[in-house]
Amino acid sequence: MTTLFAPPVSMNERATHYCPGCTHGVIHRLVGETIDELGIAERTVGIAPVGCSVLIYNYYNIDFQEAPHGRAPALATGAKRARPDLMVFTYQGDGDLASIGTNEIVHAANRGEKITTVFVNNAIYGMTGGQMAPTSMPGQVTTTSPRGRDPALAGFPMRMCELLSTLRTPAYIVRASVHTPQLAVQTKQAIRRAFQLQMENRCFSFVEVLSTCPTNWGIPPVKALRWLQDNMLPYYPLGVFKDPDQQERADRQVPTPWRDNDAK
Amino acid sequence: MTTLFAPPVSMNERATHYCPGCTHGVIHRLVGETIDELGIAERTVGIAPVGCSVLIYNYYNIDFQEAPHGRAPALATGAKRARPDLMVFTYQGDGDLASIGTNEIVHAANRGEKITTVFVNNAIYGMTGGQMAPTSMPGQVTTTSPRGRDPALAGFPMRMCELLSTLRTPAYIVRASVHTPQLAVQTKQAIRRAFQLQMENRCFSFVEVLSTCPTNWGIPPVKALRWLQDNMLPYYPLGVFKDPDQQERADRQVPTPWRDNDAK
Amino acid sequence: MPSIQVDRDRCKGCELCNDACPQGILGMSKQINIKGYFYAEVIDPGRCIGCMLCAVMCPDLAIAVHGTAVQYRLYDYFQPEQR
Amino acid sequence: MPSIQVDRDRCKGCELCNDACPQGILGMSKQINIKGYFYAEVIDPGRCIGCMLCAVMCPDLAIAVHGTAVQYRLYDYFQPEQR
Amino acid sequence: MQNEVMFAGFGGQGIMLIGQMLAYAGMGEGKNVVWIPSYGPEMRGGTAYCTVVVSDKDIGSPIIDRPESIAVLNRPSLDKFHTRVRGNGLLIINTSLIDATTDRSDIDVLNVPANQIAMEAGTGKAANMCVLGAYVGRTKAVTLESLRGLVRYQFKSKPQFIDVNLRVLEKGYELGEQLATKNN
Amino acid sequence: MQNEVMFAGFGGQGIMLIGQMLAYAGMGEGKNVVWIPSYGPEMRGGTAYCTVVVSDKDIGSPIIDRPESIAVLNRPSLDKFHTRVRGNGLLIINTSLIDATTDRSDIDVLNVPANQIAMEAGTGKAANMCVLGAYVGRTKAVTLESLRGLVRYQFKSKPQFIDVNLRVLEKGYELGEQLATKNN
Amino acid sequence: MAKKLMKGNEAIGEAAIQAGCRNYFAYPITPQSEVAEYLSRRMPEVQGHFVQAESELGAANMVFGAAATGELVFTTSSSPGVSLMSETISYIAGAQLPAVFVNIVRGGPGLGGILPAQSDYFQATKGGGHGDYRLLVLAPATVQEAVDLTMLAFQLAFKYRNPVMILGDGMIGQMMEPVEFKPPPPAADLPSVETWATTGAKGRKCNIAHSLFLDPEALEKNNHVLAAKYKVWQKDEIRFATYNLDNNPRLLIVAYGTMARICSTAIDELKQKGVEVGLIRPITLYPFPAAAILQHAKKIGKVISVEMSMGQMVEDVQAAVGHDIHVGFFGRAGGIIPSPDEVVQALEAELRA
Amino acid sequence: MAKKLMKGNEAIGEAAIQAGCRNYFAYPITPQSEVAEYLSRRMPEVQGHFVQAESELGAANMVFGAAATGELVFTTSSSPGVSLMSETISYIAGAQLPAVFVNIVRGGPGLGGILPAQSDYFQATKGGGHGDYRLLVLAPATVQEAVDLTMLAFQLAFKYRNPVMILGDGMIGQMMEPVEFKPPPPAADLPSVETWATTGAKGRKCNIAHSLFLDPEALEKNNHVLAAKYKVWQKDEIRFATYNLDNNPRLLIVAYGTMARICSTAIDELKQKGVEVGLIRPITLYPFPAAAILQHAKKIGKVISVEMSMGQMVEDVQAAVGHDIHVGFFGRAGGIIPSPDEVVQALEAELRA
Ligand SMILES: Cc1ncc(C[n+]2csc(CCOP(=O)(O)OP(=O)(O)O)c2C)c(N)n1
Ligand SMILES: Cc1ncc(C[n+]2csc(CCOP(=O)(O)OP(=O)(O)O)c2C)c(N)n1
Ligand code: SF4
Ligand code: SF4
Ligand code: SF4
Ligand code: SF4
Ligand code: SF4
Ligand code: SF4
Ligand SMILES: [Mg+2]
Ligand SMILES: [Mg+2]
Repeated sequence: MTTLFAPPVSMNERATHYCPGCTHGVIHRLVGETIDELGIAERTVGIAPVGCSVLIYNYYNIDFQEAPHGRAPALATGAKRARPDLMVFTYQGDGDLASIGTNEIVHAANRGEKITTVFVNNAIYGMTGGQMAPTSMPGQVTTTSPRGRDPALAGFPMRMCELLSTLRTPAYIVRASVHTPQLAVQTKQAIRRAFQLQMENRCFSFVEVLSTCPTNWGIPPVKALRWLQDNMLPYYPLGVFKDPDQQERADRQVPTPWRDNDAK
Repeated sequence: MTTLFAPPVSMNERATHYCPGCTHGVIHRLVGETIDELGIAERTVGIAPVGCSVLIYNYYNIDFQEAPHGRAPALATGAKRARPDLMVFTYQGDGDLASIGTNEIVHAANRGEKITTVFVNNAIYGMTGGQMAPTSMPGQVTTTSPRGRDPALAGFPMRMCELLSTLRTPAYIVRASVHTPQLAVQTKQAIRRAFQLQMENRCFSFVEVLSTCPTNWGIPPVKALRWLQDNMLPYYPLGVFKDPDQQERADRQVPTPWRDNDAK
Repeated sequence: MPSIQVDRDRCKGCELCNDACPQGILGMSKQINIKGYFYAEVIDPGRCIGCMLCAVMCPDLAIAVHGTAVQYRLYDYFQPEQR
Repeated sequence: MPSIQVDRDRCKGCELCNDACPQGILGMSKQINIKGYFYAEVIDPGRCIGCMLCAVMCPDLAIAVHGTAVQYRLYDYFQPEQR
Repeated sequence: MQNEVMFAGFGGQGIMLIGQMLAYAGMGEGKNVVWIPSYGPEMRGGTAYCTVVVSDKDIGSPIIDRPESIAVLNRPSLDKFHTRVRGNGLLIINTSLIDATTDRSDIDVLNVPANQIAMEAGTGKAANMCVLGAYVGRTKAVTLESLRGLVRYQFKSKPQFIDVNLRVLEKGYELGEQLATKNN
Repeated sequence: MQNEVMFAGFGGQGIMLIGQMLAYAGMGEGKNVVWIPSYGPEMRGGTAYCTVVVSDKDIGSPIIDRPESIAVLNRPSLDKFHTRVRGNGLLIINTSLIDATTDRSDIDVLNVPANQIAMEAGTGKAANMCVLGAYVGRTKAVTLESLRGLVRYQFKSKPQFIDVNLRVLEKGYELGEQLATKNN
Repeated sequence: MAKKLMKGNEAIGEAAIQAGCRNYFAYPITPQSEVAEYLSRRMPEVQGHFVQAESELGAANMVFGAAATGELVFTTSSSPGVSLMSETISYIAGAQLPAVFVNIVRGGPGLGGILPAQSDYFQATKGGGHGDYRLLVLAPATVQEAVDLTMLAFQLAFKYRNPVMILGDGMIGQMMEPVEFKPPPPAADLPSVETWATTGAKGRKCNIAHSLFLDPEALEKNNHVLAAKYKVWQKDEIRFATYNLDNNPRLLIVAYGTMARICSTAIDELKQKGVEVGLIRPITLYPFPAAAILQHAKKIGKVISVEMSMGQMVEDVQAAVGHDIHVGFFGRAGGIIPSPDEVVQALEAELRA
Repeated sequence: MAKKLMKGNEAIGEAAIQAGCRNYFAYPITPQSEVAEYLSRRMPEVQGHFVQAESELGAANMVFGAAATGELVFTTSSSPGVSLMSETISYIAGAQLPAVFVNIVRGGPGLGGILPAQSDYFQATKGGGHGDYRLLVLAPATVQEAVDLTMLAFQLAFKYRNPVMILGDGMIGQMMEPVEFKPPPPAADLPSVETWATTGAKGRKCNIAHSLFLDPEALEKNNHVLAAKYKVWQKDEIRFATYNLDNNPRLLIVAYGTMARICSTAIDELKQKGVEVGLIRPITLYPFPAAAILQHAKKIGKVISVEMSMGQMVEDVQAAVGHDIHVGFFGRAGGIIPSPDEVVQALEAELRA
């Protein structure tokens, strides 16, 4: 009789402060397992965001830095440039990364910083009590979109993988989800590859994970998984958007111009 | 005998402060002509950037606001929301828009603000004396990339049209150039359509114009046109990247995911 | 025989494990734990196949799975590189 | 007969007009203007076709073009909607 | 006259609501009132509480460090707050969910089986009304009539809940008036 | 002893360079020096200038509002700066490019056809050296020898330019020493 | 108008609407997100505009753009968010535009905490941004005063064409008190914006909203124009309240906002014990009521500054009274609100000292 | 080491390298872009790192990330750019990390101008960011001093685990003077970073660089830790220079940076006329040499603050000397550098007053 499944050793015993059924916890574990498997706990530095996961550093046995809201990629850049031997990853929410921090993530990706980003997209500002995020779905009721998000006034949800994939600099960019065990396992594989690419000093890596916020969606945990599947998945397709092995394919995805004859 | 070509009436007599042969001046005129032709001078508000064109307001007979570096799209949002009857356009350089101001332009575009952006990409920070811009070409020598831009350290140049075109919110996004008279005429048409779409209250519009900086490139004006053609055009293809009439085509350009079966 | 162990005082009663279990052998206790939640518990331990889906979905590290090493597993959870 | 007029004191001597003129009838003066630039001037006015390419490229609003209204034009500069 | 009370429990027990009802009632009676929520880190998962001051005079400090009355609706609140009741003050304990008490002998303790009473009346959700009733029954900080009006207003859109809530409120009020306090 | 000079002209005339050479020379001779560029709005297109102070003592104010010497290399600089020469000071005018002069009668004026001299020596680009030479020839702010060394250092990588620049520098120095000043 | 029981944050939102403001741009942050939540419902009802900005930088610059059109506009935030607005506030001051900024302060520095504090006093009164500019800073102590000062803020912003800041601690935003919305002065009373608002250059010369003056003489002139306004404030805009100054107090407290209310309770408690203490409560933190403080300090002889910070205003109080009178300090930081009892003890200690 | 003639901006860059700093992140802005231009060449030569950040926010936060690993790191900017760093500086102070910020000040507010000014004094010394924190602010007057203070700044930043700011006016950045690079104290002299640097939790418990303290008691404790450092500064770190104080001056000037040098020339000119004036030049603007100023002010009786601003430090000078001694002010703003003659006139006027 052996233990088939136990908490990662890079994580500690502390119970999280997350609401019941919040999939932040699942994603935390996947990151912890990856760090275990790669054996990098002693040279890893995490960058915490401002968002529900601001206290992420309470749950790991690794060093952490706490960034101002949205700036984790800049801290990661500073840390990684100063100490290229460290493994540096950021963990950011959608308000943090896709709203206030858009500039920092775009430019860290464009410079090709050798860092890993775990981007938890739960289509809402969890920590501050459920305001609309740039990633909130059309019609989604939030505390700042009481009549539902109106794309005519607030635009459509931002798709960060699609946006970052247009950058020419090689990168690994993938969208995953944890609303079924199968997908959680795939998410883990994506996170693992993201860390591995950093270990190989190859490129910037970015794993978006669709996640639930039962509390601020006002939907019980299990139903929240279904809501994610029914509402978010069709708009946020899963998949590898960019891979350094397939840089050429990525390049081809750049829309073609109208007048090729001017281009030479 | 009639006058076939004369300065736009929405512009004044003042000589610009631009260096000889700097195509900022050409683009200014195209904007002025558009304002003339649409007859909107009396209800147009321009937003000046920080960059060589910060003094743009000296050359027009229209109202202007001067934004902090990079924030023109936010000022435009505020002005247009407060006064939807005004025609609001921004004029921004590549340092302004594609570096410090990336967040503001991405989110103004994503919200679908009914504003028009003229984005002058000269692959350098002109005003501050020729530092590297996010749009500078690989190998380009600038005062902060004395050995030429190294994509391994600074990434590849940012392509803003491509980036903004991934957003789902309808928009008109086009890249043009003024290094030949033919293309200058096309640029004018693009600017005109961009303003017209705003007049019709239809969508956000964005015209990137490739431009020269003879002074900081260290290349005489005519040769600078050739340099643009030889070096920038292959990387910055011209064309309409997104058009509200062709929203569906734009949607198709979103890269496809790996696992469609999970998407429903 | 595979089995799982729910750390009842870590559990927040979210029922994600319950939802994930292909054998339908998890249920919620009528008791509350120290945190005040109705925690998860195994109703029919004999039918557990050690698939670990419950543990994979638990956000709170509240589930450990035991079994023999040759246990059949639905996903190559720990050896992605072998796929 | 079409003709152009260079506002010599607006000119900054960049030569973009010169480069653009299909007739090759523009050149740079040997004199400097008040700004200190060698300004553009028409060398062979008779051959001007009024195509306006010089004016289209001038960054400094230094060129005006005159002609008859039926003048042949290379680009529909002022009527984009008619294309 | 100044009445100060803290209501404490966990999120979802309707703590904030009864505090606001009390404040509204006080305002309706022409008094000065202030309601203060806890919005601290404890909000998520932990205890939630609010304090209400109802006063004839201008209210100086809106913050009451040691209120004269505290009502605790769950165990963590009891543990955390019982020491904060002012000397000679009142502690209301929801005995339905709390099987402990305080060791303080300098205060009055009013044991109210709020969930049980609410359950008996038809809905466990109204336990908060019972506590509110008990507090007002004991202190007469506002009139019962004011509270009745607020219940009706509060459930305007769900009239089926008016009666049960009124019943629980009134029952609580009676308990507050009648129950002997245990001064341990 | 403190020497203060401003060199003014348009961008590309090598104004900044001769200022720096003077400062280097002073430093090499063990003096205190400070060089200040114009980096104001006038930089683009307009006039460029720099000021240099060479002094035996610690230099207090690095900014010299009214320098004792000013050398103007183009017309706008003359117009802009001639009034700023300190009383009894020196104004050096590059007569090759400037067909005007000052109406001040309280200063010395040294007319130097700098571009012409440089052209005669072989390159119009060395006009700045002529002006530098003239200034030092007149004021002896530093030694000619120091400047010679700096010319050699400056054109280390383009040795073909050393001789012509030295010739122009020396010619300027002679003019500075010899030419009568017109005190209008 | 009848009184309503409202949360400070919501009351501020409603006050802006009552003042005629139809433009609000903001980014959520505790403890003031309720303003955005309230106005996301309320603005559409009055044909107003609310945009949830992408960041505080975005929000502040939307305010800039709207303000430049001559419309009433405001934003709200809390400490870290306000720091992000520093550059823009400096621009708005330089361009002389009217705008209202609300800072519902929380404990700092850095991410700090989310509980009430007064530790942004320096930032607000000495200028978080660069350059020679000032904000007119108003500090409410009750929800009613938050309403009144919000309405006043728009008036002052337009009167002086300068950003006005409301500095409230987290408590002001979170607590509920009865409020009444007095009808604001008619919008027509706002000074004309014709000479500066960018509304389209129709029948007039162009209006340019700018803070760049490349010519240093011109920039200095702009600085003098600003300085002249700030001088007028010293004369016309100083506001403060007093408490128990008529009973020959033995100690003068200077405190503002929530802290001043707690002090008033402490004063009442001390009165019970037969000890008289007085209070000056600055309502304008800038311009600061230095003369009033000096006048009373001279009479009373003993002064203490009580703050929810490590001691910031105390420097202004000391400067106001000079070296002859010592100014004591009592403060709690990090989001801790001192209780009246604690203040009583501090005052007693100061009286003994 | 032989003297080199260097521009202030480049000298600051070289000084950082000599001090052992291998990490520089910055965004261009006049009048200090030469630091980035210089280090873009120089850093690779010493295996150092330079990233041109996407913005000042990016630069400041890269500094944050690198500082948290215990490495020497700095950034440079000018006024508007420094305003954008306010939030981050507050975070770095809250998290107690060593970092050096250089502000080569230009005229403001807003976009202002690009010429030298001293109008960010308040921002630097009172805290541009939110919360109860302070910067140690050093103000060089010569290029040599810019070098020395840059090297010192790293030492102090590590000694106190606090951001240190170099406040130079545009002139300090732009002018060339001979400089000498004295060998810095060996890197080993820097205090150990073991207890706090995030370098991988190998064989020790985790280091967390954070400024969030959700428990207000903990946040207040952090505030007290910071305050304790600032108190030590008042004792140990005050630096200033004097000029002509020994000749019984009739007027005491307080001035810093370039302005102080101009004043020293003015003093020389007045001496020629037989008028003695003395100068105190604060080198640390925070902690401020208040005691020294008071001591001399008492002897001399007349004080004037001379600044390239509309008058900011003058408030600290007045606070330092109390009400009995009037403090005059002379300043030019907007990028105008007063000439020694102008200062002479101002001093004479003050002497007559
Ligand atoms: C500068 C700044 N602005 C705003 C905030 C308030 N704030 C904290 S977390 C957050 C959003 C969190 O949402 P998200 O990033 O999606 O994370 P989640 O909580 O949903 O995981 C906001 C706006 C802040 N702390 N700092
Ligand atoms: C906050 C801030 N950071 C930096 C600057 C300095 N700055 C002025 S213009 C500019 C870049 C201009 O480049 P670009 O936008 O490409 O315009 P161009 O001059 O090339 O037309 C910079 C960095 C500033 N004014 N404000
Ligand atoms: S608020 Fe939402 S995101 Fe935050 S812990 Fe709760 S469920 Fe998770
Ligand atoms: S510096 Fe470059 S962009 Fe600026 S005016 Fe000159 S040529 Fe144009
Ligand atoms: S291991 Fe599999 S079968 Fe056993 S309880 Fe968990 S999910 Fe059910
Ligand atoms: S998934 Fe975990 S926390 Fe949720 S009910 Fe199951 S054991 Fe409890
Ligand atoms: S109008 Fe045409 S032909 Fe005439 S000068 Fe201009 S470019 Fe040449
Ligand atoms: S294009 Fe215009 S500015 Fe350039 S040379 Fe011709 S006329 Fe002169
Ligand atoms: Mg989120
Ligand atoms: Mg550019």
